[in-house]
Amino acid sequence: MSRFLAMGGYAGSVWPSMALTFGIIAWNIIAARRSLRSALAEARRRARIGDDP
Amino acid sequence: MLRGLSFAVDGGEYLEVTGPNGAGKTSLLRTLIGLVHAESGRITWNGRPILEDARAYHSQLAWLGHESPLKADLTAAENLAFGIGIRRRIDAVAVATALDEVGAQGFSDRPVRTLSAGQRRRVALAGVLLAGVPLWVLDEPATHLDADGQALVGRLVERQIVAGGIVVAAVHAPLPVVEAGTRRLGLSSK
Amino acid sequence: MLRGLSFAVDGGEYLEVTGPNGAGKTSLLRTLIGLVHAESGRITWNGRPILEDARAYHSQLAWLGHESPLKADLTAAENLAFGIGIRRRIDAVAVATALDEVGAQGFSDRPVRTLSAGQRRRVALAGVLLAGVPLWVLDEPATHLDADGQALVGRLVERQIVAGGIVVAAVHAPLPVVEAGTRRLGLSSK
Amino acid sequence: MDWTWFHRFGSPPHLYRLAGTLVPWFAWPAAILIAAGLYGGLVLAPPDYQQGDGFRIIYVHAPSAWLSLMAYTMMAVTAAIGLIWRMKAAHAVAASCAPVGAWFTVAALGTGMLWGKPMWGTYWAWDPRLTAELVLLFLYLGYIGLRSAIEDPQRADRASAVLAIVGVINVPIVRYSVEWWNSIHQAPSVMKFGKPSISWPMLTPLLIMFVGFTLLFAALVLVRVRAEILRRERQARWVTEMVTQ
Amino acid sequence: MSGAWQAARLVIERDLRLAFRNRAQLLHPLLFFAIVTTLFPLALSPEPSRLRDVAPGVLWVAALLASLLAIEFLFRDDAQDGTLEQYALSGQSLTWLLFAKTLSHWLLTGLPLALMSPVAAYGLGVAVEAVPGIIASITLGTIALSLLGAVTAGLTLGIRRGGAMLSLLTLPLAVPLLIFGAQATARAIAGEPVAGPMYLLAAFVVLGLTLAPLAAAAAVRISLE
Amino acid sequence: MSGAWQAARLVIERDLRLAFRNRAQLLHPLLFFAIVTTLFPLALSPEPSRLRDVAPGVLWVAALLASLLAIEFLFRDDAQDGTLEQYALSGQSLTWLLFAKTLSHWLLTGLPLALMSPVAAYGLGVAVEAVPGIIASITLGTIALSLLGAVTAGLTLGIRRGGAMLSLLTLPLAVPLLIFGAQATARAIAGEPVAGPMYLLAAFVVLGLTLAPLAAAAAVRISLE
Ligand code: HEM
Ligand SMILES: Nc1ncnc2c1ncn2[C@@H]1O[C@H](COP(=O)(O)OP(=O)(O)OP(=O)(O)O)[C@@H](O)[C@H]1O
Ligand SMILES: Nc1ncnc2c1ncn2[C@@H]1O[C@H](COP(=O)(O)OP(=O)(O)OP(=O)(O)O)[C@@H](O)[C@H]1O
Ligand SMILES: [Mg+2]
Ligand SMILES: [Mg+2]
Repeated sequence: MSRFLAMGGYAGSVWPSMALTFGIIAWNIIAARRSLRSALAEARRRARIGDDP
Repeated sequence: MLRGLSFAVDGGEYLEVTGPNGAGKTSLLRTLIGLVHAESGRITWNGRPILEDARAYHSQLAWLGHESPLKADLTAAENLAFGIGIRRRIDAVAVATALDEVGAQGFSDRPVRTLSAGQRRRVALAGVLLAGVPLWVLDEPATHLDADGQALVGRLVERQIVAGGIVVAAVHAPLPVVEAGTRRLGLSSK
Repeated sequence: MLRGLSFAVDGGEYLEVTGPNGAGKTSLLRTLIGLVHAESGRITWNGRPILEDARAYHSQLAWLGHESPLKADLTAAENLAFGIGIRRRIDAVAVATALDEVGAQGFSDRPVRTLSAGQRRRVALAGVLLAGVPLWVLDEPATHLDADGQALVGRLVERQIVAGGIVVAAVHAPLPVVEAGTRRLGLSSK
Repeated sequence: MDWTWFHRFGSPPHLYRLAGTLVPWFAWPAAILIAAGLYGGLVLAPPDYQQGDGFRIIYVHAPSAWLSLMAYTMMAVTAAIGLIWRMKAAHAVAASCAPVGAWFTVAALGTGMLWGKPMWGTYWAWDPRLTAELVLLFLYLGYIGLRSAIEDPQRADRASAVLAIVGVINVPIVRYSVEWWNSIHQAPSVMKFGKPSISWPMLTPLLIMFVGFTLLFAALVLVRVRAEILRRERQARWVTEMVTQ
Repeated sequence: MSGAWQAARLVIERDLRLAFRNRAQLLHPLLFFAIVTTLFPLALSPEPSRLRDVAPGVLWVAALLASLLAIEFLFRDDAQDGTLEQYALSGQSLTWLLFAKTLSHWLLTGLPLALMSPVAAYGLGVAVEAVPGIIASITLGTIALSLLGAVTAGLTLGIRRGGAMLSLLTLPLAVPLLIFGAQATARAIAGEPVAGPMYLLAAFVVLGLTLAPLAAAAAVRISLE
Repeated sequence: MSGAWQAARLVIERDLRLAFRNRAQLLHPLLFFAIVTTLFPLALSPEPSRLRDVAPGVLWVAALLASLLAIEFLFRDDAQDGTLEQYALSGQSLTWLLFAKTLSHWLLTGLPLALMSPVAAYGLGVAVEAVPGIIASITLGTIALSLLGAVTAGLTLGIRRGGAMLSLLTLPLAVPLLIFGAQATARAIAGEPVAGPMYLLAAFVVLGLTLAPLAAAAAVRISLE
């Protein structure tokens, strides 16, 4: 296991790369869902108060 | 924003658009000339939608907005020669005549930068005259004008409709135009 | 440009400056507030030349020019809070009251960019109200305003002079202000 | 030719519902493929005989770089469709591609830099391909910036569409820069993979990752498209009905 | 109705007359170019050999930044005072009028830059033989930049502080011009043949001539709305 | 009557709020700086050793140009919409209000530039040890530039196309800053002591703090007339 984690001496590059990429993927998933949720909330708010701003 | 509006204007008519601040007069005029696209609804000229052949439509209309489209560094006469020249051939005599008509003879060769607010408005009006087109669309044409200038605008509009043209203008105070041929469109603020 | 002019205005008076386009109304007002230096002649406030202590003089006056001094990206309320805040302490309630008074309650929290020409003018007028100073100098305060807005300007001016203030305004159409306390200064062009 | 399918596809409520149903069909396979590719790439694939285990960055670097280009191309194509046929739904797709594409450009740049340190001894070099990728990031930022600077959504759509189309010229430059400028080339250790000599245990996880990332991209864009459509259509009856039910 | 040529002539004449009435504007890009090319020797050590090495880069970055600054003014004044609106409503082809405007813009900014580049090059220690190559490459490059700038300037018209967006949009697209232009200049200075990068610059110009005015007109129409 | 501190706070708060409402403006100098420092390696040959040689020059010219561009906006919007007129008529000291404006301008442009300079320096191959020296020199330099810019921006306000005159007036005055700043940066990169040029930069800042607001207020008053 520790040999795997060491990545043949390249741990300092490989793991940050993985972290960066999957961090970005996670963030994209969160951001996309958040944007859909906020759009729905906005639409709901507008539907409640009537469609004229 | 504007809703439930429908009207037609014929040659020889002056349509006066009135309404409180923010009623949508400016927006209506800009939609009429095709600068803004209406979200729904149709605007036709001679029976055809204006966006079908926008260039042909535009070559028939003159627009004067809240601001006067003048270059501060050119003289009044130069402004007109260039500005109207791209529409149709005009010579110095035509320019001078138009400037005389709006009472701008006294300052026609001064850079527009040095003109007062009302003087600029007069020069812009001369441009509308010079365009020589049937349809005028004017947004508060008489702002910054003195009493004499207000009367002038009324006279110009009258002459245009007598000659069979159409004038659409947004105003706060009615222009002094004879009632015959004048129609009013009152917008209400929502 | 301006010549042979001499006048004095007292507390409780409204001075209405009229004159044809280019007569020099704007130039006169800018000289009055000390933005332009008169080539000859003296302007005094409470008996002292205004340039002697310009800051003290300026802290007593509010100026509204042809253009409304508003930031397009701030809301109406923010514009006033910052713009007037540097003159005197004001709170949100005072701002809201002033905006109500000029009929701007409906759009006080929208960026000024999205307001119509007349709506902006109303916000600018609210700024004059809020300044809470004795001397108002206004250049065509009612431009772009509808009939209701014209009446509003008249009322505001009246209130100011009844409270012992002074108003100097350049106009083309007389403001609806009671005659008592109103003085007219007609400039002639050249 | 019957064009009704085209207009039906372009009708916002239809696209909204279609996107909703499609999301899970893309998202779950993406998750599985990415997990499998990762396992294959990090565990099963043998170390490269020259780069050792360092080469494993390729399994996130190359798919990210590929997505950064694909997203831009897709954005430009949908923007052009929206501009030409005045189709709101196409603009919504274009607008949704931009943030996702920009983030994967960041991923490609970041992983590339992290890889560059052990391989070239520096995080950054002014190589044409690297530069062009950086330019791509600026183009994305410009697109996003232009959109956010224009309030009116209709105008923002059309203005940014013009920009996306003009900027598409950068895509082939990124793609083929390595071949066009042999003058300042990447270190040869990189290009070895281009040769067919790359072994299957190394290649298979990479291919799986490519498919997984592409599906992930599709799922992300579809979710964002739904949000974009709702924002544009908030006044429409179908939206009010849907949210009040 | 005025003919298209007449209209274009008037557009160009108006711009030229305005520029000559307001000399400072005319001098701005030139000055900027001169100042940037002078700042460098000041900031770097002024050894001739090192200067000559960086000369292509300095010349091209300076030319690029100078044109970029000028691009901000390509439509700005006309948009503010309503002239652009009048162009759009003139009944003439907006594409054509904007093409004329772009041409006059190049005459007022790009051309003087190209003509002045030999002086700046001389200041950086470049030999006289390289001058034709430098002028030619900067001429082509500034034409392409003006065309590109017409599109991005049109796009950023409606925006509050367009300047920031304008640089952000234009510079990345201008990178290929910079690379090939600097390459051509470097070759000219080294006495090598310049045809390769020059053809590429010419290709950009042709592409720009055919597409940019159309895109610019679309952009301006959108921002007038 | 509001106190002077209150007034300054409001001026700064207004500027910051406007800037954050309009992010593009906030990013402009940074982007410009980033782009210029990116263009250079592209136009020059990208060999690290040669890049490192020109790094101080590139960094400083880029920082100077970026601040210069931003200076154009220091008063322009406020002059156009009449805010400056209202400042002059507010009964507060115009000198003081303009000083507050200059401060907020530096916070929005100079400070981000200084903070970002290490990234650009890295791109040019500069070692990490040089970073404190680079940040310090660019901080001082941008403060001095903002102060200087307030004066020249005030002077060029009334002019139609102020931009040209603004560069022309500011750049020559900024040359000493550029020379000492680049010297400090070069020393920092070479690992030599930087105190000498840094003291000179600091002296310029002190001089600017005492004189520039006064001169700026006088300049603005003249251009309002
Ligand atoms: C910041 C630095 C880097 C950037 C911006 C970058 C960018 C790119 C781009 C745009 C692609 C093309 C993807 C495609 O065409 O589908 C790519 C692919 C690739 N990169 Fe990088 N890269 C960087 C650093 C590196 C490093 C350091 C290595 C290895 C030593 C590397 C190895 C590869 C490989 C093997 C591929 C896939 C196959 C190929 O197209 O050659 N990259 N990279
Ligand atoms: N910068 C200048 N240089 C030369 N003359 C000027 C300048 N500014 C204004 N003038 C002239 O001074 C005269 C007075 O201008 P002013 O703007 O004061 O007029 P006004 O009475 O306010 O007119 P309006 O009713 O049109 O606003 C005008 O004839 C104008 O042309
Ligand atoms: N860009 C915009 N975004 C949002 N609302 C806007 C925008 N522009 C205008 N409006 C609003 O649309 C309404 C109509 O504006 P318009 O300028 O057409 O009014 P108007 O009738 O011309 O008024 P005025 O008499 O004051 O000139 C106003 O309430 C205005 O606030
Ligand atoms: Mg209006
Ligand atoms: Mg006046």
